Amino acid sequence: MKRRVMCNEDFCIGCRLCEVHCNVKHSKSGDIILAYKYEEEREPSRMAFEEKDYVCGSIVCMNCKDPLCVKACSMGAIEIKEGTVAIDDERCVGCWMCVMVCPFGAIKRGDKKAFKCDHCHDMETPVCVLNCPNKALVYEVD
Amino acid sequence: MNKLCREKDISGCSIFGLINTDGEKVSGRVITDAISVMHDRSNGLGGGFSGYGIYPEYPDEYAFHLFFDSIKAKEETEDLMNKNFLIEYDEKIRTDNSVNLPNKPLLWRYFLKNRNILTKEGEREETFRVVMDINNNIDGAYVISSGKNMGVFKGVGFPEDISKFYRLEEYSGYTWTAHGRFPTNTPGWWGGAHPFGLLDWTIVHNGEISSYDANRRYLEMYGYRCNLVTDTEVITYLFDYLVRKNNLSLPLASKVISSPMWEDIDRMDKKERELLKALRITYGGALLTGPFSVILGFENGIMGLGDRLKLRPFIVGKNENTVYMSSEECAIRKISPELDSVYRPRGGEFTIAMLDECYE
Amino acid sequence: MKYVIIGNGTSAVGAIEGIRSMDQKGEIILISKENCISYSKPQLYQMLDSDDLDKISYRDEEFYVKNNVSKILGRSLKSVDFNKKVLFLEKESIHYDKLLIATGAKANIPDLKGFSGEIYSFTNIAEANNLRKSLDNKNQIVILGGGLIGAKLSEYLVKMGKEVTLIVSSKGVLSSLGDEKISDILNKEILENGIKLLLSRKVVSAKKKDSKIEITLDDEKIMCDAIVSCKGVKPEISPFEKTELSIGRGIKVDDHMKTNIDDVYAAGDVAEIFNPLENKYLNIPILPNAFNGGYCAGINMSGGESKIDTIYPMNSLKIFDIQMITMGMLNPEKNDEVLTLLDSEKKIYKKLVIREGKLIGAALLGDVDRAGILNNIIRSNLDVESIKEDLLNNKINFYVLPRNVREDIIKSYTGEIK
Amino acid sequence: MSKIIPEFIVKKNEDKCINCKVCVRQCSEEVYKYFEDFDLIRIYDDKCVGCHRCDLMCPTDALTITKNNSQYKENSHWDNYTIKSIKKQAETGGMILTGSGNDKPYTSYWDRILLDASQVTNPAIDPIREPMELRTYLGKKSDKLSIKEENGEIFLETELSPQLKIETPIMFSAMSYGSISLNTCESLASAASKLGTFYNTGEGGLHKKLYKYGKNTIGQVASGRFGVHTDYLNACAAIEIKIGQGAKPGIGGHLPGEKVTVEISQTRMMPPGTDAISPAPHHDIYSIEDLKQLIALIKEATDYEKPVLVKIAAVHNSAAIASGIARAGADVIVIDGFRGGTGAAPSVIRDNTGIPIEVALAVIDQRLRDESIRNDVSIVAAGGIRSSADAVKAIALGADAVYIGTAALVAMGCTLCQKCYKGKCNWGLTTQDPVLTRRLNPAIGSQNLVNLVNSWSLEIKEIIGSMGINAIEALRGNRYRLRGIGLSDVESDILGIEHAGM
Repeated sequence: MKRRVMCNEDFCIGCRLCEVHCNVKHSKSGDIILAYKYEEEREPSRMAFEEKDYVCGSIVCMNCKDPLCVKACSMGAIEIKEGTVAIDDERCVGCWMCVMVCPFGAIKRGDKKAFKCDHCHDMETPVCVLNCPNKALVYEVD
Repeated sequence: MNKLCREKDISGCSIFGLINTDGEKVSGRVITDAISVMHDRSNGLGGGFSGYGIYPEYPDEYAFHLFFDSIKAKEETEDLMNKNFLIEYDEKIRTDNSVNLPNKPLLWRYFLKNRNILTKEGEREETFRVVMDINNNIDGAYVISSGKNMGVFKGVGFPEDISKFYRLEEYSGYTWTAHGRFPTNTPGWWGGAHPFGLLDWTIVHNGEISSYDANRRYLEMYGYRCNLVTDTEVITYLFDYLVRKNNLSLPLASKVISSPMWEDIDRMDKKERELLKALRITYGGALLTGPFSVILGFENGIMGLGDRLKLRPFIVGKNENTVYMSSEECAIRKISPELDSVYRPRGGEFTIAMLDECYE
Repeated sequence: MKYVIIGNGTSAVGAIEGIRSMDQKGEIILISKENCISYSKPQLYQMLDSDDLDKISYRDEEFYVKNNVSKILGRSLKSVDFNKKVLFLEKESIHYDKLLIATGAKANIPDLKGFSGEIYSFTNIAEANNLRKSLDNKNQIVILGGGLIGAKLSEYLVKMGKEVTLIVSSKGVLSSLGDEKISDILNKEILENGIKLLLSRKVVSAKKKDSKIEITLDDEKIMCDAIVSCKGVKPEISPFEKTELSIGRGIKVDDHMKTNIDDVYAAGDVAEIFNPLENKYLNIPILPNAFNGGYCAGINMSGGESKIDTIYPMNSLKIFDIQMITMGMLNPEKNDEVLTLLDSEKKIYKKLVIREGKLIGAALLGDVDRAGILNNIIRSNLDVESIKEDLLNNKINFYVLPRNVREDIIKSYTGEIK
Repeated sequence: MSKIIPEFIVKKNEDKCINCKVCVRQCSEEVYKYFEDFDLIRIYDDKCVGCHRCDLMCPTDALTITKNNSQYKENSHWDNYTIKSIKKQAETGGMILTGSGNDKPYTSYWDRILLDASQVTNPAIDPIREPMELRTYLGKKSDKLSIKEENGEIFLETELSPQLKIETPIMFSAMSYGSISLNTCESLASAASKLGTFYNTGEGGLHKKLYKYGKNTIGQVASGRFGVHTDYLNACAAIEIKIGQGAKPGIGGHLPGEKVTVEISQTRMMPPGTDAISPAPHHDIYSIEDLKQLIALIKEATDYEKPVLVKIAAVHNSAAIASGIARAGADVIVIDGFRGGTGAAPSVIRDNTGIPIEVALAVIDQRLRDESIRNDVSIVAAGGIRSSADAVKAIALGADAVYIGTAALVAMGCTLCQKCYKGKCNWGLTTQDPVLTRRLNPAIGSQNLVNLVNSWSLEIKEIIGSMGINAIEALRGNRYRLRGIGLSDVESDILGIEHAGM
C-alpha cells in the first residue's frame, strides 16, 4: 500500500483551506472555531503551501518509495507504517536531518520535534483532500 | 385552431376484425356476434363496422357513405361531388328504425365514378381531395367511407344495436372489422364512432394517442385536415400519408407508426439499421405514442398493430382460412370455438392477413 | 549464504535492512567490539547526564530478532584471512560468504608533550560514559578542536555548568566547512554563551599541577581539570592494515561499496568512496552516508544491484540558538559563483555555491526549512542558472523549480503521476 | 468621489472569523485587504459585485453579503437602477455595460404555460420501467424516402442530409474562448462528449487542446470570422452561422485587448493584445441571398458532410426571417430569445431589444408548418432556458432541441452577478486571468454539467412519461399538451395553445 496526496497545480486556487482543515483536524477539539479562537496551542499546519507567480500548490509528504528521511534520521525514529512515513514522536530529538534531506520540503520543524502529514490515518481520505474546493488535491492509494 | 380538435375523443374500446383469406364472404351477423361479446368494453356511445366486398354490383365505383345534418348539406355535397364525379347510383342507406338510437343523421350512400380519366393514383388523390373538401367545407356533411366495394356503418349505440339498425345481416363480405366504443369526455356523436374510413382505409382503434397534436400538426403540412375529433382519424390519415403518398409498404409504415426503440435499432445490422433510422428520422412526426391497438382494413386485407409498449390488449387467432383479430380472445372463441393457432403480438408488432396469403 | 558484518553502527543497520530487503533467509552474523545495541552517534551528547542507553538507541533489541541477526558483541576482530574467507576473533574463527566491514571510526587523540594523564575523547558510548563519570568533580574543562564534536560538546558542558575553554587551531569553529562567515557567526554565538574561545592557538605542552592540569599554549598558560580531545575521527582500520585490502585514509570502495577483494565490502566511517565531483576518494563520516552505504552494500552482497549516490558532506547542527544546515562544497574554487545573503540581526545567513550552472554547495543558517529541496537540487545535479536568485532571496520553495523538473522529481521519488 | 450608493454590504461575523484570509485571497474585486501591521482585514463594500465567492469559500460561514438597504428614495418611475445608471453615465460618459441575460421583469411565458398529464384513459409511463427516448436528430429531413424492394430485399435509395445526433435535446450554446476561459470551454466540450450532445465554440475559434472534442463541437462562424479556417470547419461536427444574439440583437461583439492572450490570439488568428471586434452585421451578408451563398460556401468547404445552423436573435419578424433561412438552405435554425446571455452588452440593448423566445418559437414553428417546410429545418430554441420544464415547453411549442448557456454557467459556479464584461470572474468562468481561470477544474466543471443535463433529462423523461409519451418526437410541436394560464386571447393565439380549462 502506498498513499500519496498530489496537488494538481493547474487547479490549485491558493485558498489555503487545506491548511485550515489540516489545523482543525490536528487540533484538540476538532472544531474549526474552537481550534482557531479558543485553543491555546495549535500546531502549525502540516501542509506546505507554496506560491510562485501564478503557480501555487500544497505539498504534503509524498511517501517516497525509498524515503530519504527514513535513512537520514539520526534516531531511527522514522519508519513506514501502513504505507505512510511516520515519525515516532517519542524518539524524535529534533536534529532536522529529515528536513535536510526531504526533496519536497514536506517535513516541518516543530518546537522540538519534526512533524509531517500523517495522511489522516484514521480517515479514509485526508481532510485536505476532502475539503479542497477545486479538487486540486488528489489522494492516491495504491 | 379548430375548436373541435381541442376536444379530441378519448375512449376505451373493443375492436374486432376478421378476414377470409380465400375471399369467401360471410354475413355481417358473424362479426356482430363476436363484437357483442365484448359489450362491457363499450358504453353505448358508439359502435360501428366496416365490410369489404359488400358491393359486388358496383366494384369500380367509389362507394361514399355520408352523414348529413340537413338537406342543405346533402345538396351542397352533391353539387360538390358532381364537379368531379358522376353519381352512378345513390340511395338512402337502409336502416331498421325500430332500433332506438339518438340524434340519427340522414344516412346516404353514393356510387361515384370519376369524370376525368386518371391513373389509379390520380383517381385516389382526387377522391381524397373531395373527401377533405366535404369534411372541411360543408357544414353538416361527413364522409364516413369512400372506398371501392366497401362501406362503413356506424353510429351512437352499442355495436349490436348499430348492426341491427343498419341491417348488417343483409350484407356479406370477406373482411369485416367492428368497434365498440367507450368515450369518456364527449357525448358520443355519430361521426366520432369507429371505424374511421378514408378511401378504402378503415381503422378501428382502441386507445388514446398521446402524440396526437404532434401527428395532427405534422399531417396538416401535407393537406390533411383533422376535423372529426378522433385519434382514429389521425391514424387513418397517417396510413394514407405513408402508404398511399409515400409508397411505403404496410410493414414499413407500421415501423414508422410504432417505431422500434432506438436501442433496438442500434443493435440491428447495418442495412436494417440505416433503413429504420432513416424512416424514424424522416417520418418522426408520424410516430404514435400512447396506448393503442388498431385494426386497419384495406382493399385486400387487414392489419393489426399495437403501440410500442403494448398498453392495450390485442390477440390474433386463425382457423383454417379465417384470421381473426380482437381485443379479447373470448370474442374470437364465440364465433370460432376451435382455433388452429392463437398469437399475441408484442408491443409495436404488426400482423397482416391478406387475401390469398397470410403473413405476420 | 552467510553474511558477516563487523561493526554495529549505522551502516551495519543499513546493511541488515539492505540484505533483508533481498534475502530473508541467509544467515547474518554481526560482530561488534561494543557490547550494546546500535545507538545514534550524533546523539551521544545525551549520555553526558544519563546512563540510559535507550535514550539514544538507534535500533532496539527487537530489530535484531525481527531480522534474524546473530550478534557477537563485545569481541574484537584479531585478524582475517581473505583467501579462506575466515575471520579470527580472540577465541574462535568465523567463516563468511560475504563480509561487510563497518568498523566505523575512532577518535584522534593528540600527543601532548609532557602530559601523561588521561585525555578524554567523545566518539563512542564507552568514551561518553567515561567522560560523564569523570565530570562530577571536574569544573574547568578544556576542549581541543573546534569541529562539530568540539563545538557541540562545549555547548553541552557549559549548559551543565562547567567552565569551558575551547581551543581551536584555526580562525574559527567549524572552519572545515570552508565558510568564514559561518565560523564568525558561530564564534560570536559561542562567546556570547560564556565559553572561553581561543582561536588560532596551538597547544605546546601540558602537565599535571597538583590536582589540576596546566596547558601551555603558544602565548599563554591556562589551568583546567580535564582535557577533552575533539580533533576529529579516523577510520578504524587496524585489523586490516597488513592485509591486501586497499586502504587510503579509509578502506577504498567503489560506487557499489565493494573493496578490492571479492565478497568484501566496506561502509560507513571506515570507508572512503570515490567522489567524481572532486575526483578523489572521500571519507565523509556522517550518518546518512553511513546508512546509505550500508544499505547499498547490503543489497549488493545479497545479489542485488545498487549504486551509491554521489556522496558529499551534509549536516544539520544547532549550536546554542543557531540552527544550521550545510551541504556540499562550501569552499568555492576560482570559477565558482557564490551567492550569499546575510541578515545579522535575525541571524539569517544563506550561501549558495554554483559551479557551471549547478548548485554544488549550500549553507542555511537560521531558517533551515525545506533545506531538503536544495539538497535534492545538488543531489540531482539540476540546473539552477535561472532560479538562483529566487533560491537565494526567497524562502526555499518547491515551486521555484520549473514544472517539468518538479514532475521529474515527484516521479523519481514517488512514482508515476496519474 | 463617486456618488453611487454601493449595492451590497459585506458583513463579517467576528465571532466566527478565524482570520484565515480565504476571502482576501479569493476576491478578485479586492473587497478585502489584509493589513499585516494591524492584523486586520479591511472590507470595501463599494467594490463588492455580489458574486458570493467569499462567503461560499469562508470555512466558518462568517461572511454575509446583503443588499444595501440604504438606497435612494423609493420612486417607482425613477428606480434605483435608473438613478445609478444616470450617475454612472454622468461620471464616465460611456455606455453602461452588463453581462449575462436580460433581468428585467418582463413576462415569462414559460411561467404561464402548464403541462398536461395522463389520467385513467391513457396510462402514464414510468421512465424507470419503460424505455423513454430523448434521442433527437437535427438537420434537414427528406420529405419522402425512396425505398426499393427487389427480390424481397429492401433498399434505401434516399441519402439523408447530414444530421446531428443528440442523446438528449439539450445542447450548450455558443460561448467563445475569450469570453470564457479555456477551462470552461473544456468543461463544456468534455461534458458534451460524455452526454452525447454538442457544445458551441462561439466566435472564439477552436483551441488546439479541444480538437479532440470535435465530434461534439458546433463551430461558429460569426461576423468577425475569428479562428475560421478549413481545419476548424472540418474539425467541428456542424457549423453555425451567427447572425444575431438574443442578448444584443443588431450589436456586434467586442473582446477587449487585455483579454486577448497569446493563446486566444493564436486560436482566433489575430494579433495578441488587440481588441477583437465582431461587426454588427456580416459584411458579406446584407441580404438573405447573401446568407444562402455563405451557407453554400460552408457546405462546399466541408464536403456537404456537416449540417449548417443559422442563429438569429428573436426579433419582431422572426417568422418571416426563419422562413427565408429555411429556404436559403440552412439545416437548423437557432432562435435566441431576449433572455439570452452575453459576456458583454450595452444594458440598454440587452434590456430593451428583441422578443421572448416562447413567442418567437411558436410563430416560427407555425409559419414553417404553414409553408410546409418545417421538415426542411430543425429548430433550436435558446435564450433563458432555465429548467427541464422550460425545455419540455419549448419542444412542445415546436423546438427540436434547446441550447442552454446561462444554466450551464450556473452549473459551473456562476452566480449571475452579471459582471462578466469585467473579465475578473471570481468563479473562473468569464476571465482570462491565470490566477482566476484555474478556479474551474474542468473535471469538476464537466461533471457538474453532466449532472445537470442528466438530471434535466431524467426530469424530461418523467414529464413526458406522465403525458404517456415515450419518445421525444411525439412531444415535438404537441401543443395540445400545453395550456396557458393568465394569457390573453392574443397571447394564447400566438402561442397556439388553449387556456387552462379548455
